[in-house]
Amino acid sequence: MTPWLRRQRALADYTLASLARRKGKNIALVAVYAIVVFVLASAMFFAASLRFETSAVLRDAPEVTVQKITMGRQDLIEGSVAEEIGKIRGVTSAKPRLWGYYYDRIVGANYTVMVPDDPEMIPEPGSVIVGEGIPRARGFKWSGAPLFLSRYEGDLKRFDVARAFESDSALMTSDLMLMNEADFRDFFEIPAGLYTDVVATVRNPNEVATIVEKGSNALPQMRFVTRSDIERTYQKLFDWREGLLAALAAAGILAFVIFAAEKASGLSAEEMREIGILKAVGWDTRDVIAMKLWEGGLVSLGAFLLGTVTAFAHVFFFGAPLFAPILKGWAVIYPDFALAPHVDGLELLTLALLTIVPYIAATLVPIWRVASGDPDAVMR
Amino acid sequence: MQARRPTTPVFIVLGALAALLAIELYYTAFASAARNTRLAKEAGLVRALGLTDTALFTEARYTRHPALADLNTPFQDHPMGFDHFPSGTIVPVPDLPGNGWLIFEPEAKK
Amino acid sequence: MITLTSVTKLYNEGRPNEVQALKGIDLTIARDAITVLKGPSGSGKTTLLSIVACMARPTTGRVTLDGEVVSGLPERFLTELRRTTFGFVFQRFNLIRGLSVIENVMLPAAPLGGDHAKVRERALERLAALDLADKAQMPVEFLSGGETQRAAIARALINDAPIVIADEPTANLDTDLTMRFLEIVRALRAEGKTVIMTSHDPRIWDAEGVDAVVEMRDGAIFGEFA
Amino acid sequence: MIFQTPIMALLLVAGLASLTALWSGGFAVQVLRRWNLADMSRAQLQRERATELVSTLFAAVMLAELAALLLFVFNADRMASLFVGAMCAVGTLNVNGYGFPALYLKIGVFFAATLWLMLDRADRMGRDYPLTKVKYGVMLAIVPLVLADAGTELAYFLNMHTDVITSCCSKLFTPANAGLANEMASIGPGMSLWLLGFAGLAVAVSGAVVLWSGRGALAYAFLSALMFALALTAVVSVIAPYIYEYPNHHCPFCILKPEYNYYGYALYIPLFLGTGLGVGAGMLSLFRNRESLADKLPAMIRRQVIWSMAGFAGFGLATLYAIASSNLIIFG
Repeated sequence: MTPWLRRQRALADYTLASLARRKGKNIALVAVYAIVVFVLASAMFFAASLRFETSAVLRDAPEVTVQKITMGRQDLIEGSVAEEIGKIRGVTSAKPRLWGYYYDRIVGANYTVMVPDDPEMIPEPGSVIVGEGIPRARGFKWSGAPLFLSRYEGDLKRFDVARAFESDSALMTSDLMLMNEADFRDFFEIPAGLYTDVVATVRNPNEVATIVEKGSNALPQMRFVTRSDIERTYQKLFDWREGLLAALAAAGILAFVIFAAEKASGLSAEEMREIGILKAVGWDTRDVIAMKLWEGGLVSLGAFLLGTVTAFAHVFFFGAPLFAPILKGWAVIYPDFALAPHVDGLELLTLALLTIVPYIAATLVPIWRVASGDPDAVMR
Repeated sequence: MQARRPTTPVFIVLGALAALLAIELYYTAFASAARNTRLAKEAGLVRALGLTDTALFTEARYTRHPALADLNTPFQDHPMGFDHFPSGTIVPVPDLPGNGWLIFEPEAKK
Repeated sequence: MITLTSVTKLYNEGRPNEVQALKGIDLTIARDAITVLKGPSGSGKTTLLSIVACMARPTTGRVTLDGEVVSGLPERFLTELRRTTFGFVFQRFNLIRGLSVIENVMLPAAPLGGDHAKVRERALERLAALDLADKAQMPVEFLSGGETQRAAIARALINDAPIVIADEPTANLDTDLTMRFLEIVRALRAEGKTVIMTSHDPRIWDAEGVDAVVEMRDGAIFGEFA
Repeated sequence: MIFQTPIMALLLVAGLASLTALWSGGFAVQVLRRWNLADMSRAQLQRERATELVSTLFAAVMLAELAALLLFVFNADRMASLFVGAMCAVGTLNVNGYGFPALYLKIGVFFAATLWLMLDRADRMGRDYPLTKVKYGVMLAIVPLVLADAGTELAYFLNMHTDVITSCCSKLFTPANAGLANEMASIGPGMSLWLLGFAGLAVAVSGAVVLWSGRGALAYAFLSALMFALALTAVVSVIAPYIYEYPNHHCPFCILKPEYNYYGYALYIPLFLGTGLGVGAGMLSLFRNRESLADKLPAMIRRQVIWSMAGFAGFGLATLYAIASSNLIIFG
């Protein structure tokens, strides 16, 4: 070890020996700060994981979605629009989609009802394919129980559950209910030839902007939503939720930092005398500053590590039970899936900066003020 | 006689915490294989069905399909339903006067 | 050799409560000797001691230590000089409560970055020489008066400083302990160390082995006796 | 304004650095006007003690700025998906006119703080504070840099509009676009490698001269700076394409991503280290004649030159490895 390292270790030794005199209080201090870090880290990990999941999954979503907007609201779209869009150069396919929402009054949940395009997914007439959330919401005890849906008072329509999606796709399919087209039109009373919207796939993703431009010129009453719009929306959305919790945690950090600054500047007479003794026996101002920085460094580093490690376990091993209500909202059907752990240097660096920097910054000036006392003060 | 230095246990604890963090990060890398198969499967469904949004927040159309919701429509599902994204999902529609009805509860229900 | 040339020291300069603690001191303190500064309290002994020991800078005047001018040095270099050249035994001993004896003894060595095991060994040797080896792990507040003083002496010696400074070392000690202290001082002297003390205790001035006594009054030197 | 946690962290660091800079600037003015070592007064003693605070603060600012620099690039990379057309950090930095200036200022602040700390270290070695006035004069030049950094960064984040279509690295670093970045990319790969090789050789020779004779540190500093510029050019024009194994991908930021095994760090860290220490050695050699430093400064300069050469050597090795292990063949 170099003398520099040995000096640092000796200074840390002193700091710890002196902290150990009020062990309970100091451990409580680290623990409280760790809780603040934990809140922040949990929010960041949760949001980062969701961001990662959605952007990975939606990479294969249709490039362009076309909606018809009437009086500012989305309206049913004619099937002919699909043909027109299909004619734009660079569009490989354009298909009209039928989908909508069904509000289940019995459990107060919203289902997304959809007509699949893929022949393998189209259920038999009178039966449906459902996501894992629907039987769960309805409290089905056995598989194969029929699903009764009512559109208005006194109405009841029976569907057989052909199969349910596995829960490992729950993130996308939890509230999904697939019907065949005839059942759908009958159930929602949609006239033939009208659809919900149109999706288009594009040969070269770089051409999306041009296609959207051409399309909006040809069909001015349509709204074009691109896949990158969707991805952007999701990034922002999770940023928003993360930011909400981060703002709360920031308030916590601020309170803590004020407390730390107060603690560092309002040293007791006893502590002042000790620092005077240290200076008298040959410690330099710099040594005292370094010693006190060790105190702040150990407290904030300990809190950072403790908070981060427990937040990781909380979010990825236990499913974030403490913050789920805020992050999930009040959804009746929340997809039942394990968050895939996803942590990168960005998050860790942000966390470290947000927890260690303010603590050190708040204590530096008071530390220096204490450290620059007169060494001969203890003799007077 | 070799006495214990105060830094020894503290550095050991910090080292252990750092090691735990490293293990967790390693676990992230380790778990990514299973995650990738799941994500590939989900991505396949997305392709097959032409899905555009996740089922994370299903309470209203502007949350289930935030990317496709109308841009300028207040009271989409309920007069008390906040139309803006995060508030709408965090504050539920009040239970009164009646869930799913607009203010007036149907006679039959009384 | 430590020489002081027309050294003055002001406290609270420029303020209404300004005090002139030293008024033009000219003094030479020999190395390899035991020097005692005597005088009533408030006579400026402690201030003089703190200037000699590089703890404070004089307001005016020159201080040299073995030929090198130290009075103009920045505080950082004074500190560096101080911790390698001087060992301190304070009036109230100033051990840090809550730490063990050995931790206290090792304190002055911390900023030097020496090897911990070796410093510790040295500390234990010093404590053993002062009959404190068995109390090394004890918190300092459980020591008796004499033991506290010996712990403070061990701390003063940890960096092997050639000059030992003691400020009123026997103020709170009975005759037995004072005699014991004088024995330790003579032993240090035999080791080749220079000892500078302040005292208003006749048992110290008159003790055998004391080479020089400097009497101070009101911030000035009243007389020097060999 | 985008409400994001990393942005909060970056603004926090920038704000604290500005506060530090403002206070230190005020103190620097006081030092330049009143510093007098012969003065034994309490005010002078307190100024001496305050220099300890300034040194500590600047060391803290340098560390925080280093972390912030990393975070800034990381975050720009992550936010790329928020902007139409942006695929990596370059796109995000191009969202408005403040992005790249903010990055350059951040790098500038980091280097300035590093050089200042070297001055500080040299100053502490002399018993008469030989460089204090120089040090605080330089500080007055650094203060506006720190403030400008915080200002541009704030402007950058406040003026982010996610609907702006930005250009990305594929467009910026192609010969089709005019500008410095394009100049860098369009220098022939062979040419830029030769230049880099020559610069490396010159640095090695000049370093050897410094180590052998103790002179010529200033020349070494100039060569280090030149090496830095040429190395960045080489990264854009040759090294990055080798790492991507794709001849038209020149982006200097994407190599920092996990997809490329964080290879960029192996290039940039030694390069920054070598440049900072090399330029610092030249700066210190300006003061070698100060009496109180005459016995210590040459050793410090020598040490810095050794470490600086080691840094450049590390960069060179990383470059060679990138080229050797790549499947891309540019020269065939």
